[in-house]
Amino acid sequence: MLERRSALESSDPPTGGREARPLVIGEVRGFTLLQAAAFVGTVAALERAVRSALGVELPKRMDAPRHANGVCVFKTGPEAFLLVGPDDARPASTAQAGLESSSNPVPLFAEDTRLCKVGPEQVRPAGAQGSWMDALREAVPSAMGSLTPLSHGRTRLFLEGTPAREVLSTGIAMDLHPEVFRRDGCALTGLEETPVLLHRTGSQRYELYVLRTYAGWIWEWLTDAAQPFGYEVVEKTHVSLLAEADGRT
Amino acid sequence: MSAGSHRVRAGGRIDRTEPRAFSLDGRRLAGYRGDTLASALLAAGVSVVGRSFKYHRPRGFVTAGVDEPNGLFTLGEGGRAEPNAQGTVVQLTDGLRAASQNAWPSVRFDLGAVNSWIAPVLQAGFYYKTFMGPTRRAWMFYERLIRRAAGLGAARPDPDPDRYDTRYLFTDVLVIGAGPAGLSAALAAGRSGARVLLIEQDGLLGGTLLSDPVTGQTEPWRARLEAELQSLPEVRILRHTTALGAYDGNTVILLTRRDHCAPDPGKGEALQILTSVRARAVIHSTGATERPLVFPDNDRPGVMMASAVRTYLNRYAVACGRHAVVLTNNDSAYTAAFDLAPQIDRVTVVDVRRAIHPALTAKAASLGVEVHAATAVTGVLGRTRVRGVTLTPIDGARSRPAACDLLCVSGGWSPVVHLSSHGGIRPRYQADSAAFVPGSYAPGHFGAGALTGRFSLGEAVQTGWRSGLQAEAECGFERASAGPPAVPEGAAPWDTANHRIEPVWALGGARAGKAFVDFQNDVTIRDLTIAHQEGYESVEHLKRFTTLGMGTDQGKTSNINALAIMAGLRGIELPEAGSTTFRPPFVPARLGALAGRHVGRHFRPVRRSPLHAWHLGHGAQMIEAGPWLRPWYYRWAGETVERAYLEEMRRVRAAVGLSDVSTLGKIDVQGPDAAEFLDRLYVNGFARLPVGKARYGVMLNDAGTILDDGTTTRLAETRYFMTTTTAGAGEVMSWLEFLVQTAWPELRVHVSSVTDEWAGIAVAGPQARAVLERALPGCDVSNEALPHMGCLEIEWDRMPVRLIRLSFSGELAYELYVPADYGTAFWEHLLSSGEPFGIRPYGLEALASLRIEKGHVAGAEVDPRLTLNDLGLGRMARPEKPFIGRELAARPLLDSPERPSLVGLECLESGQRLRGGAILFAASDELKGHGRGYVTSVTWSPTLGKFIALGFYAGGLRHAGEEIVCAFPLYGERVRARITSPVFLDPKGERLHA
Amino acid sequence: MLRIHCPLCGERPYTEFRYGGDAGKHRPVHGAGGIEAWHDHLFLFENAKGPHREFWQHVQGCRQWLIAVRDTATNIVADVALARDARGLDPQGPGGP
Amino acid sequence: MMRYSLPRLVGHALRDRPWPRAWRKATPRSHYDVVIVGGGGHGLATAYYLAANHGIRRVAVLERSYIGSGNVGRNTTLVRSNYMMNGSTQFFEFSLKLWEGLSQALNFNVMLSQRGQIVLGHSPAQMDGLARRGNTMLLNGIEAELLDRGQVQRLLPYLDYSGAARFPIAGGLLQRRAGTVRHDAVAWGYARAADSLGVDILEGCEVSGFLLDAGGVHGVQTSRGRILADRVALAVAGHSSQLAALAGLRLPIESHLLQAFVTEPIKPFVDHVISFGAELFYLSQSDKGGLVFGGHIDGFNSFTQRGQFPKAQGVAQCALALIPGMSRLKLLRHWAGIQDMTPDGGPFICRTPVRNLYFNGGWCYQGFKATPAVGWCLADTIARDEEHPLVRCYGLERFAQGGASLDEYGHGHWTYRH
Repeated sequence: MLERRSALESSDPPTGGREARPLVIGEVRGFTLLQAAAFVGTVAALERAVRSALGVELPKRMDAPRHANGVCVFKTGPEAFLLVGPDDARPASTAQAGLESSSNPVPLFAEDTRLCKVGPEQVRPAGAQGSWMDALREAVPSAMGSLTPLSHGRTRLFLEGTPAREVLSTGIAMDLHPEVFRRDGCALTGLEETPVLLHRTGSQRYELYVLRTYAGWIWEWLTDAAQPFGYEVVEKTHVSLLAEADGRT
Repeated sequence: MSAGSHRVRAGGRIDRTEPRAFSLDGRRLAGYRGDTLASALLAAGVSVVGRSFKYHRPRGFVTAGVDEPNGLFTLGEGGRAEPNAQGTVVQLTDGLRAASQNAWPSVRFDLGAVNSWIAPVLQAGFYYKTFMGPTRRAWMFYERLIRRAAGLGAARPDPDPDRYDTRYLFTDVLVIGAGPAGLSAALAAGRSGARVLLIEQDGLLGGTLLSDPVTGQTEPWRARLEAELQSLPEVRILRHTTALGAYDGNTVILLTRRDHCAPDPGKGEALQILTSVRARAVIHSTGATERPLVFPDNDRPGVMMASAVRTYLNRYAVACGRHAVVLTNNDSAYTAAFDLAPQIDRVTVVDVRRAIHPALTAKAASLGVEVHAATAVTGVLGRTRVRGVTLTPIDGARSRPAACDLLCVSGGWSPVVHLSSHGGIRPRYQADSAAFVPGSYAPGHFGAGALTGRFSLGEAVQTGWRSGLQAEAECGFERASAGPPAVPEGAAPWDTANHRIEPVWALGGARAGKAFVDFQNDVTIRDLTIAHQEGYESVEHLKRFTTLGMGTDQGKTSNINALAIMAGLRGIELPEAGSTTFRPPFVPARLGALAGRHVGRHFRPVRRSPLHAWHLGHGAQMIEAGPWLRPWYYRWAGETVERAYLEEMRRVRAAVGLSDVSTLGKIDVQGPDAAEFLDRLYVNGFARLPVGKARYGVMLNDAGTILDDGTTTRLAETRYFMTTTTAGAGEVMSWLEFLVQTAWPELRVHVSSVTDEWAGIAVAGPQARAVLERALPGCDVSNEALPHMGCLEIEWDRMPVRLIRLSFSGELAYELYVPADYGTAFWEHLLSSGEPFGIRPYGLEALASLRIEKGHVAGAEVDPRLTLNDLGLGRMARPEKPFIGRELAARPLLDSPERPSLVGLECLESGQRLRGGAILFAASDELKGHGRGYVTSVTWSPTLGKFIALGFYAGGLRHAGEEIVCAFPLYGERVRARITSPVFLDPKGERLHA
Repeated sequence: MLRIHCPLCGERPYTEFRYGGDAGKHRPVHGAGGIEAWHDHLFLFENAKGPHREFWQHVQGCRQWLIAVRDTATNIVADVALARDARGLDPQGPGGP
Repeated sequence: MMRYSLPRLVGHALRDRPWPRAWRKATPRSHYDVVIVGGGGHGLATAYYLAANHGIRRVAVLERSYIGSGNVGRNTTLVRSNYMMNGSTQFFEFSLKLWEGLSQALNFNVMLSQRGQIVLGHSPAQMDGLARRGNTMLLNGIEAELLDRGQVQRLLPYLDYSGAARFPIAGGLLQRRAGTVRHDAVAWGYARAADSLGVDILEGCEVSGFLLDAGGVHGVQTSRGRILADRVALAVAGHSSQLAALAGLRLPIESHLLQAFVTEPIKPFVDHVISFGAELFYLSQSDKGGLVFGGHIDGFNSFTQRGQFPKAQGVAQCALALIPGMSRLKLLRHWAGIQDMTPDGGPFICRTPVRNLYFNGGWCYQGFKATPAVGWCLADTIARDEEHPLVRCYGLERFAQGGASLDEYGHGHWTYRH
């Protein structure tokens, strides 16, 4: 199986700054991210579909996600949502999201079961079954809305520790006072010139979903901003999202 | 005088247990912790600290704060050398090295002072009237001399080793200035629980209270307020922090200086931090600064502001002289006289007013201070140090000299209205205090203390408290229960709201000697008179003509005096003369602080392809392409780009190569109306594109000129995969969103950027199919299964792959898209699969050259000034189908067949080359003017063995076969070339259909 | 610094947005309107000194195109709405793009 | 007019004699041959050339505030003629030639400093673009030199040639005759010279309307009363739309803010005008010693004359990307001017649909350097009631016709991107 590589593989500066290292910075790996969007007038249908497929509600507000069954849903537009869930076991099929698909996967090339044609004829892939993304695909027909996989397009970073808020405030022009940007709060905003989704997953822990192609630059920028406080880089780990969002501080 | 000879034995806020060694121009000196550079120099008896801008007159310190016009130094050395630092605000640190400026050989003996001899010629605006001959370029000669004489400190080219940070803060209430009004306001707001940010440019809180004796009545009050503020959890205090400017949206920009603690940039410590504060309410408690009086030779070292002398005495324990004359037009200067009297030999007050409050004269008498009422100082004796003054009674009696070594001046107080005026609000003149005060306040802004033109301590505390309550109400907080802090008992009788000022601006007549209005820029009363005579009367003309207020102090001490004097000359009232425009920053701010960490490689964000690390590890020379870094060429093919790209091209043409095309913009278009959407967008049709097919498309903007191009593939009935140019991706994405959201909301279509989601790899060359067959065993990539412009979506090794057969190089070629995390592994897989066929990576330069051979437009040709016809693509448009830009593309002059349009060019001369940017002429043309066209892209074609180019030529391919001239006069070159089809290679497309 | 209240995301500095120009004009119906209609739409501006109806896209947020009413003499933003709401689905609706 | 000269300056100094006013404090007459609305550089130059070139001396310049209070007094003072698009190349060269004799013509030192401008290129493609520009200049009789990286480094040793540079310097295009001018002197010099030829300069005179009838315009209503005129010209950049609207015209113009910046004065450091290639950014050092620089417009319509601070930060970042040592220099002032932006970045000098009403505006970034040529050509256009040959491409109708592109930046017709 091909190896997945992090966007940060070429930018891995050492732990730095002062001797005291109150801040931990790292990348969260191993999650699946999917954009689901309804058309004007089909939001209610999409909501029902998501609820029945995943058992999670769509958030009404932009500043707080909803969670259930291991899936966290952020609202990103009037009818658009980002769903973050556990790694979908090498989901096949990124390509296929949003298609009305038949329920019987048919290997197209019998001599190599690793290969399936999934395009024009909309044939189901062989590999992935029973994943939450597939469940959603089943539930959302193209007239109801669109599904766009973005797991590879976003890099998920986290900062944890007392200075986390101050480090973020060097680049994010939002009020991050704990009474204003509350725990489990989220926002789409800018980190300097790049767009980010900021999620406060603990009292002193923040996660940032950044565009993958900017991830290296943002990593360098964040670790540089963290220097005056002292920080430590933890091994890039596969952390379950909701364990974080549900409570660790 | 020996070092430290002016230091008073006890008192002050300096810490005598912590000496600080520093140097001025190499001379070693000492001061204490708590000193400023200025107080330490004054303590050491240094009187001349600078030379003026124009006449190079010796100058000493005038003030004790940010309004200092004279005492400017270059601090530090090498990469840390900072010119034009005000000695009055520089914290004294151990090892500080200061150098004086604008003088040669030294500030005490400066040859530039010869300018004083010809001063009458160097009057205001003299340079507009001369230096115009003998030749037209004569100014270039004079300018060199003038430039050398001008300027203050020197800049150095060394990079700055220091670090600067920026940050954003949010607060309910921002209090600017921690004088008595600010402390009171912060407390009122803070007690309610509001988030308060109190900023103070000084290192200590208290403002003018810090100039009171430490043992005086106000100190316990000051300390108590400071302590309570520090105990409130939502009150944040920033010291050494100056508000530079007030901007839209209740944003105030702050600069925090940490130069007193020598930060270590290696540990990420910033020298300065720039903070952008958004406050729901802003309290301006910026205080007031004392202003000088204008009289002959009022710039001599030893002429100082009365309040500054008092500050040096009480805060820094420095007596600026032994025998002081205090010249005033108001009560406030008496405090200085009374504080000085017990500490020095003799104090005399010279008061221009006739009536003086009896309490003052009584107190003066008790301290042995002589008071001369209705008297002015009309001259100063001494050149590098005051030796005496000329006293002239107002009623015209005879003048007489009086000896002294210090002249303390008070011409009244000017509220610091800068910040409250940044919002465009003009200050208004308040006659009873002879001061400009804020004309009004922006919504959510409040004023307090001396800023309001009310100068007593009691009023400061009261107005501060009131504004604090107003601010907290603005933010919706409950009013705190306790009342304002009690004002210290026994306020002096002269502590009145307006100091009983009698506005007098200039003494001693307009013509006698040099009476300075602006010290730093050497503007005298006489200059103002000349400006008036010549008609430069409006405030702005006056400033620009005389350079008044244009120095590093921005006229903090000079503006009002100048306005008043000009009003007098014009015979109008002061308010009629208007006021100057106050522009940020309030004090000069380092550009480093503005730039923050956006310097060097952080200057602008870098975008990296998912394959970036591989390129770096495999000999790629990278090149900037907009925000992206892309492989320019690879070292396997050569050490220089000139050699490498040819080798890479050869490999593609003869065997197979692969290149990273991840930077292309990628947009996912989904929805039942996706086809209709694309049909409206592109000039050509996409609705009837079969599923599994790709098509090249061009889109125009509303004006009918080129917006972008790219290939769009139909993945399903309701889903397309669009690619855009690398440079156009962001613009196109916003444009599609604009159309979907505002113009055609009835269409059920979604557009999503998936540029970051997919890695893109092009495999090109005669062996491309063989590589894929080996890389994707079992996948039928035969010409039948996957013809040119066909698309397969497959899954390989449980990873989705989009395989689109299309060619930019003209060879048999494919673009493969895989999820970005797999990009590198899949690229490596393709490389190893292609090894038997000699596959090698190729970079941007080869990519560009391959497409030139094939005549594909890109880069310089996809020019938003051009039309579809200009690119030779007019036939793509389906005019029966409405598309964006169709109407305006038909504007008469855009349709002209004589517009330059795309052609190919081949070089007809061996040993010569074509160059991008050459201008094209017909063979018979005179080489003059704009020519008939120009060259956009050039390459040596290893396939054809000659230089070929793409360019635009009037009439385009109607001239195919003609011999023309490519002129490159920058290099003195003219080269013959022939116009050809832009498709140099395989015009029938046999290779790409193979 | 100018701040804009995005109806979805809240108040943000203008640097999170892309300016889109005059929104006080009707965009001609797609495929209809001749050179003159498109010329007037694209090239002629009221350029008001005072309240100005204009497009902004929240590019670092919800990516929605908004219509703001901003006083160009004071930079005070009086009102902001999603462009599609401000316009309604009726292309001839008031203040359509 | 009393001539200015060194002997006279010395004489005045020795005898302490007062100078006469540079221009009279005129009172409005009831009728003029030509009324020019706008007492900036363009309006004053037009008045001067009407009198000097065409003998039309019954001319009034109406200025709402004081003369030179608009963009002529708040720009970064650059003059150059390195324009590539046909239509602009010759016009700006004509302007530069007029600059070269202006101090002598006006007997007022405008301090033209031809220190040379270098436009930097940071990629091979950008260097090709600069080559096209330079070749076009040479073929139009304008000097230009293409510099490689080494040549740039010899001329400008203080730029960032280190590996840390985000956008490395590939080379540059040098125009040696380009440079700077003392901006206020331009307004004052033209005013004084025009005044001496009989032109009335009316400060504090705001136009509130036009006197219109079927025959066109025949005067203006002002804060100082009605003034009749045979011909009226508008030169009020920043408020072009507002004035034109009074005459019933809608223009292809939006008003945007452009900020400018100056550091505190330092000894001679930068001896050229430098333009960054990675972003729009330009810098020079004033004779007084301040580094003067600017960048892009703020990016949205505004009349506030207050810039946005993030733009100032962006510009400071450009400054440091170019000259890292500037980090230690201090910003003294930044300010904003209102400028007319047009869809193609080109200006207008033309007649209008209203008879006897002439328009000059839409100058985007280039109004200051154009001042003498604007005055010359607009005066000619007014005097002959027909566009001067150099400005025929600067008509209001060009967008309807799809006329010659003037878009130097290659942005296409996207107003907000200029």
